[in-house]
Amino acid sequence: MPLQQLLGIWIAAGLTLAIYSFLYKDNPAYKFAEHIYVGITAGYALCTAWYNVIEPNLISELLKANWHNPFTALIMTWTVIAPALLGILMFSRFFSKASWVSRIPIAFVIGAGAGISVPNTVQAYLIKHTSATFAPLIPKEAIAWSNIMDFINPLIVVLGVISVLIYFFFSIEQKNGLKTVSWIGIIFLMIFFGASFGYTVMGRVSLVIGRVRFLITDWFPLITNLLGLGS
Amino acid sequence: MDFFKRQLPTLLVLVLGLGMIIQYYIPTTFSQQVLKNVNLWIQIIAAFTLCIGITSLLRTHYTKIRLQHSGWAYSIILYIVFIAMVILGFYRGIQEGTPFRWLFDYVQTPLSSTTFSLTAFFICSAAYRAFRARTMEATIMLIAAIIVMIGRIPFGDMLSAYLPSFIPGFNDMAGWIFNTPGMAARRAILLGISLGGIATSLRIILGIERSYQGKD
Amino acid sequence: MKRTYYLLSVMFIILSLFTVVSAQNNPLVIPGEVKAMDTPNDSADGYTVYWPVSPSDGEGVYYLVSTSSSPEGPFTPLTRLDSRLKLASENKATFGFSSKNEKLHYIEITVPKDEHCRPLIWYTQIAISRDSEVIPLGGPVTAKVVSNWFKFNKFNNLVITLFLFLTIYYFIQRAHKDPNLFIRRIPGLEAIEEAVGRATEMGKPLLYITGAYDIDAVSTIASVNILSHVSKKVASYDSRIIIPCRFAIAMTVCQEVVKEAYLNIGRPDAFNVHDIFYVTSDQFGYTAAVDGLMVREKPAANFFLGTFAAESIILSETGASTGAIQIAGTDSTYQLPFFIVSCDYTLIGEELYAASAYLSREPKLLGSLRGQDIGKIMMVLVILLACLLLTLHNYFDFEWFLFLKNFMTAI
Amino acid sequence: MGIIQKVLNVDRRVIYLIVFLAVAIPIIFPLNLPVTLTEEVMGVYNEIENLPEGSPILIAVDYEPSSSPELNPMTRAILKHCFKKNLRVVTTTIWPTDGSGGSIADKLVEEEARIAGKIRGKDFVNLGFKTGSYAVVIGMGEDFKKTFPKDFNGNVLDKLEILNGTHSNGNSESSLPNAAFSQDARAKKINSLKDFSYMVCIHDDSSVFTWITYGYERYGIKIGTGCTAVMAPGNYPSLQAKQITGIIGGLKGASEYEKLMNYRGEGARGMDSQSVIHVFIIILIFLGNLTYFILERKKTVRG
Repeated sequence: MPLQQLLGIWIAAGLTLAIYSFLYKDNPAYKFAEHIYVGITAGYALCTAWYNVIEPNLISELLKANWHNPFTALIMTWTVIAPALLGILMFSRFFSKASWVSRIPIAFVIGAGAGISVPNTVQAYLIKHTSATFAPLIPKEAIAWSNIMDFINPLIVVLGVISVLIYFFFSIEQKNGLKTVSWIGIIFLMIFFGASFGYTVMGRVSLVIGRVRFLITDWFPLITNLLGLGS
Repeated sequence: MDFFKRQLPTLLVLVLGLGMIIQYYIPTTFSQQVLKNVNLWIQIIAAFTLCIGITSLLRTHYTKIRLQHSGWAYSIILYIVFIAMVILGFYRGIQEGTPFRWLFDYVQTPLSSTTFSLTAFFICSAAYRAFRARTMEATIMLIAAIIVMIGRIPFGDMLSAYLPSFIPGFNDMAGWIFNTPGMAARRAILLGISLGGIATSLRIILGIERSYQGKD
Repeated sequence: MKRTYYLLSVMFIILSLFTVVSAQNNPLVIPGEVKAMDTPNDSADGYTVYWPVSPSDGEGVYYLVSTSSSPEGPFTPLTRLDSRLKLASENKATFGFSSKNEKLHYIEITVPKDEHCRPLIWYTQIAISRDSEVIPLGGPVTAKVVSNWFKFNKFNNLVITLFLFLTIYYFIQRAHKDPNLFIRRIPGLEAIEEAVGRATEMGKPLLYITGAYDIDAVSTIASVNILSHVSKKVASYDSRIIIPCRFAIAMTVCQEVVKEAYLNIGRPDAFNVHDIFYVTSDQFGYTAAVDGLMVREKPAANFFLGTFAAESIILSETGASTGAIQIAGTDSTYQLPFFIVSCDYTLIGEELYAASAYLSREPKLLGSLRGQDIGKIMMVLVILLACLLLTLHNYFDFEWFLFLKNFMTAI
Repeated sequence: MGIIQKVLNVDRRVIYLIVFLAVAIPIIFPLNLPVTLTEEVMGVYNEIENLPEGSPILIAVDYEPSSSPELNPMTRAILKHCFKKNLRVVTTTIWPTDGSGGSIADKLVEEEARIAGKIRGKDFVNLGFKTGSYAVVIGMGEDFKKTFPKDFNGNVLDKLEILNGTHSNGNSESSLPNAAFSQDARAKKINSLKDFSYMVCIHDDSSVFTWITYGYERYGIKIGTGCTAVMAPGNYPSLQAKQITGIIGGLKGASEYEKLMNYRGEGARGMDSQSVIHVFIIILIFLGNLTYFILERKKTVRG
């Protein structure tokens, strides 16, 4: 095994155990791992922002332009110069007097984000999920006993969607009939929460399996080798 | 001056917000270009702003080291790792086979996998601590959780083979709970969220909700 | 639904029987005319060719599509379509909902462009084939390719968006005149005061997290709006709020918001910008750091408001182990059960978006809540009406009974 | 009273220890529990099974390294299936915000291709990672090669056989007019998302909705999903709305796919640990409630 891989497995195993030690209580090993983690991810974020965003979209575009003719070059590259300027405006945060300038790029991000989200939300959620709920209330012809759930399930969905929607009413006092319906909504919500919780366990345990498997299959052999127990 | 401080950002939000909504309905090449550029711009602004974030992080830990607050030695470790990562990243690149990748594979990846896997431990303790049948609603949640947990493992499949399947569609109880009542509730939550999101977007675009702007 | 399946399967059986019988003796039947039209709802990408189904359609029968820059050819093969597939009824964005579309085949042709990005004139030839037998369906066709100005397939989206905007806007305006709106209790939000009070008594800080997305996500903006109320309470109680951030833009916005709260109270000197700091954008790097922060600072109250992913249970269980009051609110449906189990109060979905209106009691914002409710009532009515129409459609075969279902279909 | 009180207030660290052991022991001593098949997994399997040989298939490996213990087994099983069916496999990654940058996909596809004896550039290609989420999907729909000019290893995409298809030349056309078309699936060029016969999105976050909203809605690509168990319930509405053809949920889904492919891999073995933990949690809940009710009852008796 190459040295760097050997070293890597030892480090990875050490850090794995350091994080797990937090389950016992906060301790120096965890603090050590935590600070390494924050430092390394911050460095990673900076490098990837450079290589994935700034370098290909900004620097290479600027270098591509023919700067012998600055005017046309500016026109060609304004779509990358403008956001760079907006980005630089963010640096006004470093000067408390001028920090309001950063509102302009922030407004850009917030405005665009809000605008893009509206029609996409309508499309992906409102239209899709409303129309998927539609179901006939009475079957066309007599249905076989074995298919009865195919007919009943959509009706349960209709009831569930409507009652949970009614539970979310804010400006209408929920009493009498409305109270009953919104109580049914709560029942549906609770079923969803319980089911979702139960289903999630599996995914999370998979992660522990991954770590334990790493410790057992990658790291343990190294210890036994080290101790001269390996074959 | 007040125009630049208050009106301009509000106006920018209004123009961009409405502009991006209209863009959605127009299929021309220009319209696609606008969407692409706006997304690119957001990315570039975020990349620049990251510098402010990193400065904030480094300053916090610099203060700790300077004033020798408890645990200041850990802050030195943070500095060392951060600087190593940045230098390696810029000096040798971030592709496969570089020292940067090595750090990513053998330090960052095990750290994130392990932290992620803590969820399993916490779910178990939360289940023990909080899943009490105090009210009828809590009981229903608990029962749903148990049925699904049994249903998703091979043990549940063995169990359901012995159960009489006189009601059709009930041989997979866990699946039914998901696909029918569970999905109905989630769908309604999503519908509510989309309405809430649209209303919030509208309030932002029209400048009714401006608390994110702060004051002078 | 059932009926269409039934019909389709009967059609399928008849067709396949037909082809089995006809395969040996009957010649291929040429369907009607091949036509072409500009593909709607696109930007000069190409045109759509369509032709009626042929009685010969079935297994082993294919439509061969070839294209060329000239009507004389040579034509280069583009693709081969199974004659049982590619019915116009599948492409509702172009052909609409008419039941006649089940009798049409179609194919979308992408047209190459010249150096000025203008579409070239491009010809398509369709031929029907079985084994080695190939019969062209008339001459080559073409259509003028234009850039469209409106996505007609998103017309329903536009109508719904406009309806919601106008409704919400109307109720915002109306709230000016009649500010006394009833709003039902949201317990999680009433607990905020209690949480801030307890933190002040204990002399411990509060922890506030805005979620897993940067400020361009609407959920983060909703969270920041709640922060502006929480921080006002914090400022007036002379307590301390810590906000570790995952995104730098969100951090700067949080700083502005909290600073404003202190300014409002008249104590700008008490504002400490370093309590609102960037940690790292990495999901679990951030989580590990916040976990450490929780066990060391032991905040009296934790707020988790915004969109969350897997970190939800790690944060909220660690918080619970330190004995903090926890108030969560999220639009991530998968994380709701975890927050509900391990937090004291949880805002479910839409309540997160309603919170800033609820807390501020500002008529304009409350009016928009009213608008949201009208939206929900409309949805309930649409669902009920559509179900009713579908039921009627089972008995009376009028196509217009399906208009609501068709209108609400995403294409 | 004493024991009940103790059980109720059991230190959470005891639970953590049992969880750890419950996972570790079945890994060392496998239980070989049986696997049953579900419709959701068949929804993906059948689609791939029915593709003609040589069809282009897109596999979006949209997860971070932290999810790979859960998702790698299913990615492996799907890749095995695709290679067995001789499909043209294109892998890509559009999601990880702070993840692997396409290296997970590369390692997996490389390993599986070596086992199946497939050649890079001819039978499979890994496009790697590109930032921009939905913008990338739109880009792929509009002009595939412009969005990904080079693959993960820096090869120019335009030159790769896999994307251009094994196009027969004019000679065969003249002798047998149908021949130019009959190799349809294999000859098909890939210029856009539309040209893929199928795609599987394996995700640990909401990237599937990006694929649905932009890939399926705009360009009509058929989608199957594989996801972490926690994301699976979230995909059911899409399944019901027929936006996707099937769901492979977590290790359970992976173990089913492994069974369909006739082997017991990491998925099936992981399911043993899963079973033990699930039973353990159910016991915990029962125990918690039992002690809680005994205490409650004692309180009311005394009160």
